[in-house]
Amino acid sequence: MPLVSVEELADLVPDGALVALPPDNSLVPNALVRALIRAGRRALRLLGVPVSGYATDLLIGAGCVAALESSGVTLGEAGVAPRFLAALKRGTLAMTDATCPAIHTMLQAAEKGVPFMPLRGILGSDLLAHRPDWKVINNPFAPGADPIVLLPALAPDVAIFHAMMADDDGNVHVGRRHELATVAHAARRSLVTVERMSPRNLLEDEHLAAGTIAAVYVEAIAIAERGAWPLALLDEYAVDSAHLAEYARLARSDAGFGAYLDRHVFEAARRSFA
Amino acid sequence: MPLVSVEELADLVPDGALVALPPDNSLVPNALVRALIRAGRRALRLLGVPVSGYATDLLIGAGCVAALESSGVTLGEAGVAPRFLAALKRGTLAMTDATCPAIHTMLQAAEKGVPFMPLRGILGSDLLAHRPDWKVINNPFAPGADPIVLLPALAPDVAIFHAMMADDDGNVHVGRRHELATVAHAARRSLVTVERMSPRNLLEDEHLAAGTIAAVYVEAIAIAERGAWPLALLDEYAVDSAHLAEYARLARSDAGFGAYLDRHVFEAARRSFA
Amino acid sequence: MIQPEERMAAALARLILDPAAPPARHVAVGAASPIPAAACWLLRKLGTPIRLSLLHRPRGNPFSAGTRELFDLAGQGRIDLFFLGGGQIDGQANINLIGTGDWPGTAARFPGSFGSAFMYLVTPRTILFREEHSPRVLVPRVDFISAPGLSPPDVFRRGTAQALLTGKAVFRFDAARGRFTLASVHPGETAESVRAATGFAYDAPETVATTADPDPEWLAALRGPVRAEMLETYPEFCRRVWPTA
Amino acid sequence: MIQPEERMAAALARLILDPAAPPARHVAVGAASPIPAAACWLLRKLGTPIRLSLLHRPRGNPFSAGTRELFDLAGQGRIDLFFLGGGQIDGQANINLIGTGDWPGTAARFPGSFGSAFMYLVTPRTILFREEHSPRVLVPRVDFISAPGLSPPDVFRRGTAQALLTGKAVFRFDAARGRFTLASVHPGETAESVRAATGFAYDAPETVATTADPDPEWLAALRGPVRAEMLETYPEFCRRVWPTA
Repeated sequence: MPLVSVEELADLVPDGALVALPPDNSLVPNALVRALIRAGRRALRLLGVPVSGYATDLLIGAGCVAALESSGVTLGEAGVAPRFLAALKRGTLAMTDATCPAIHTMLQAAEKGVPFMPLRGILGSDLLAHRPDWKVINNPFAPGADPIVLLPALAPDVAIFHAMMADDDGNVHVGRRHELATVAHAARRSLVTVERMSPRNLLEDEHLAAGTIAAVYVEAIAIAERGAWPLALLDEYAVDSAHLAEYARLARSDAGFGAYLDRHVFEAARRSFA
Repeated sequence: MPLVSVEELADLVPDGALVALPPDNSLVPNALVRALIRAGRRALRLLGVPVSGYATDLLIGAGCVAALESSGVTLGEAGVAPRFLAALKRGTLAMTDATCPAIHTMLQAAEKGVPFMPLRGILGSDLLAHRPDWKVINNPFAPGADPIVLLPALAPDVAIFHAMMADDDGNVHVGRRHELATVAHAARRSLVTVERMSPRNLLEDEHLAAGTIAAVYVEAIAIAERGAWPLALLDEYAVDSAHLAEYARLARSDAGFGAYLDRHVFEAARRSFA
Repeated sequence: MIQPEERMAAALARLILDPAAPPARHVAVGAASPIPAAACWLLRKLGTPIRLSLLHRPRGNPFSAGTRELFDLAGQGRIDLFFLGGGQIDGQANINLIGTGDWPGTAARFPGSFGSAFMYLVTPRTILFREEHSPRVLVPRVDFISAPGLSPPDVFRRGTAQALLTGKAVFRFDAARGRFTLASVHPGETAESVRAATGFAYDAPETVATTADPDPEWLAALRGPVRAEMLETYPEFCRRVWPTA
Repeated sequence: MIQPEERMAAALARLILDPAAPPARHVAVGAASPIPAAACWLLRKLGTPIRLSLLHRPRGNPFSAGTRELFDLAGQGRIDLFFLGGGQIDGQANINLIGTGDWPGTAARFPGSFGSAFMYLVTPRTILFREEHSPRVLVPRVDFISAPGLSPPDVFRRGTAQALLTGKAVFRFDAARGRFTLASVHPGETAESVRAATGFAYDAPETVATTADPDPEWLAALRGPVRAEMLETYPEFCRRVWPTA
């Protein structure tokens, strides 16, 4: 399994790729997100699994994103996602609205290699009218009328996430965050940042194995200490709420967002490379 | 969460119940199986998840089983399952053949609360002709002819399994055996034996949480030390191959099987209660 | 001095206990819902045996497979009660979390539908909750339906809204009639002030009750053990509502 | 003295390496398949970069979600090669793991279909393997089809049998013609002895080759590092084939 730098990992995400991102509470690869911005990545299509937050807002603000599919976009207690709202207003972002379990289901279908999966609910929601890719059939197992939504399999080009550790074989440990396993299984390839390397094989340990995503799904790994910052990493470090509040404040204006990018994405990298 | 004896746990499985059992390599609750035999349970419908072995053969031989759905019945390196074959020949067992991923898929549908899920393959297999509950439709997402099998959700009345440990809240740890999580989620209730109690909450630990089945699915728990014997329990103890070979030899005849039952199911219990 | 949030939490707790509604053995509460969470913790601390699943609690929530497991449980009908809000809510209990203007929210954009399009139909009981009570939020007809309050008879649906709680009042929802009825107004409000602030038509009794304040036992529980439980998951909320505790 | 199992493992290894077949980057091997497992370990130990997933190895297999994950991977087309056996195998590469007589096997009952009904269709490449080579096993037409060798053109299918290896011979399968061709006979067998032991019709060249023995390097690998790897997963097999190692 190639161990690369975060910048090299970013180079493995092509312009225009459909990129799956975890929600803010769960293993967001912010170091890699900053590297994607520095690399000038363009026209990315982001998928929130199943919702989107800080990392998505940052990528949109930096001009990396052409389209977003998500069930919700918010900075949580820090408020609305300002760059998302600005891009939507300017018409520079193609937004596809979904509902959380539908995104999970479309990924599960891809994970399983089936062309679709059904899901209850959704009928009567205007989401359906704006999702020509979602179909309604009558449940073939019902004796009478029983409309049900079928959702198509959705295989992201790349899943990117941050994990606690990786081993030399390329297995990565995400603990209880098993919804990440689903997207890692569903995506054509996964690019992973980790806090550290594990000296032992993660799949050989019965306790760690359950929270481990196997190397078969992983294309490359980079070490990024505190790579989820300013978001939390499970038990290891907490969310930097003050930083998120500062982001929410600055990102309200184009100038403020530009200053934020300069300081926390570009200058910070120059400092660390100096 | 009620902590009960193994005999009390057996009392929670009603005659005629659809009971899901794990495969021989994974957390089979043999102490509970012996208790079911001693309790004289009748007309059970067993489901192999996805295959069946020693425990199923034992229950069939003891007259507890009216029907079996499974993708394979074998004692592994110990050979054929003699009581299964005898019951089939006598016509006392209603056998429903399946294929492993179909059983996983039917349980996944129940887990998700959807009436069906599709699966590739199976078309052209005679299994299909003997499964009127499996339907073929044309894939609604395909531009042309693309037949695909739909499998109905299957919710066992009871899932029974053996786990490494439980905590006071009723969470149980099964490590990497996540296919057990699916059947535990899919079943109406799970009855679990464990080697030991954990002094701490299993869901509070990031490492253990990933391999933990939450109490919400668990109806009752009993402690059964070496409760998977003569089968293996993950890293904790190995399969007792000599015992399985002895079972395979004795169970070839009615008399031999009777002697085995007396010795290892009835007398062993009398000894431990004495 | 009773905080408005304390009063709303107590009002929600009474709605949860309503013996006429389907049982609430397992209640799930989302990240953006501190007041519903406070209501559930209040009942737990007072001894009501409800299972409470806090979706974004970092540890100790019942889901070892992430939030997908919540939706799976709900799909099975094993989540009894859920709370939903809305950028807009209308008189037929439709909710809109998308936005206003043209799709997908050219005039105002809300955060998105989250799980609402699914949860509203598969959960036996939903309590609608929105602090802001204004004609902007409570509209005659939502611009977009994230999740419908009513469904045709052939659509699989386990339940719908039991009630709507706002910063001014409690409404009950009658699914058969597709209409809200004013149940009580919070202290400081009147039937008329609520009518003026509500954009949708609803029924009201001749004499409208006042929403009861939490009694001293409930207040003590809220300010003590409930706050202690919520501090990790909702730090901003706790600092705002109980700054000196 | 070369063991028959060693010769079959080497023959399988050569079939896996066949450059004309689809690539075998990820091979899965089941619990009941020690000879296919030996073939894969042999290639690994000799430096071929194949990913090998042993389904019933208690630890260290690549599946953190149990065997369901294997079937999911296969469903995606990410398992390149699988091995299947059969209580009966016929000339169109149909396999029967159910039984004979009336359904579900009143005359003889086999263990069951396991994953075959799925794997045979979703895997780009399957090698059929059965040690017993007799008219009882290799039949004109299987009593029941667990998994079909051929499918109509509108049925989703990624591949079918590449070859059939038995204790007597190697056959190639031509899916377009739906027919086996004898590729080689093991030492001690002849074209005639194989024909007599085979219940289905097949093609054969005028002069039939003899299955090559493993060379000293391969034999040393089988008896050394391959045996060491297999001891935990297939103890009975290792004791039988390599008793004095």
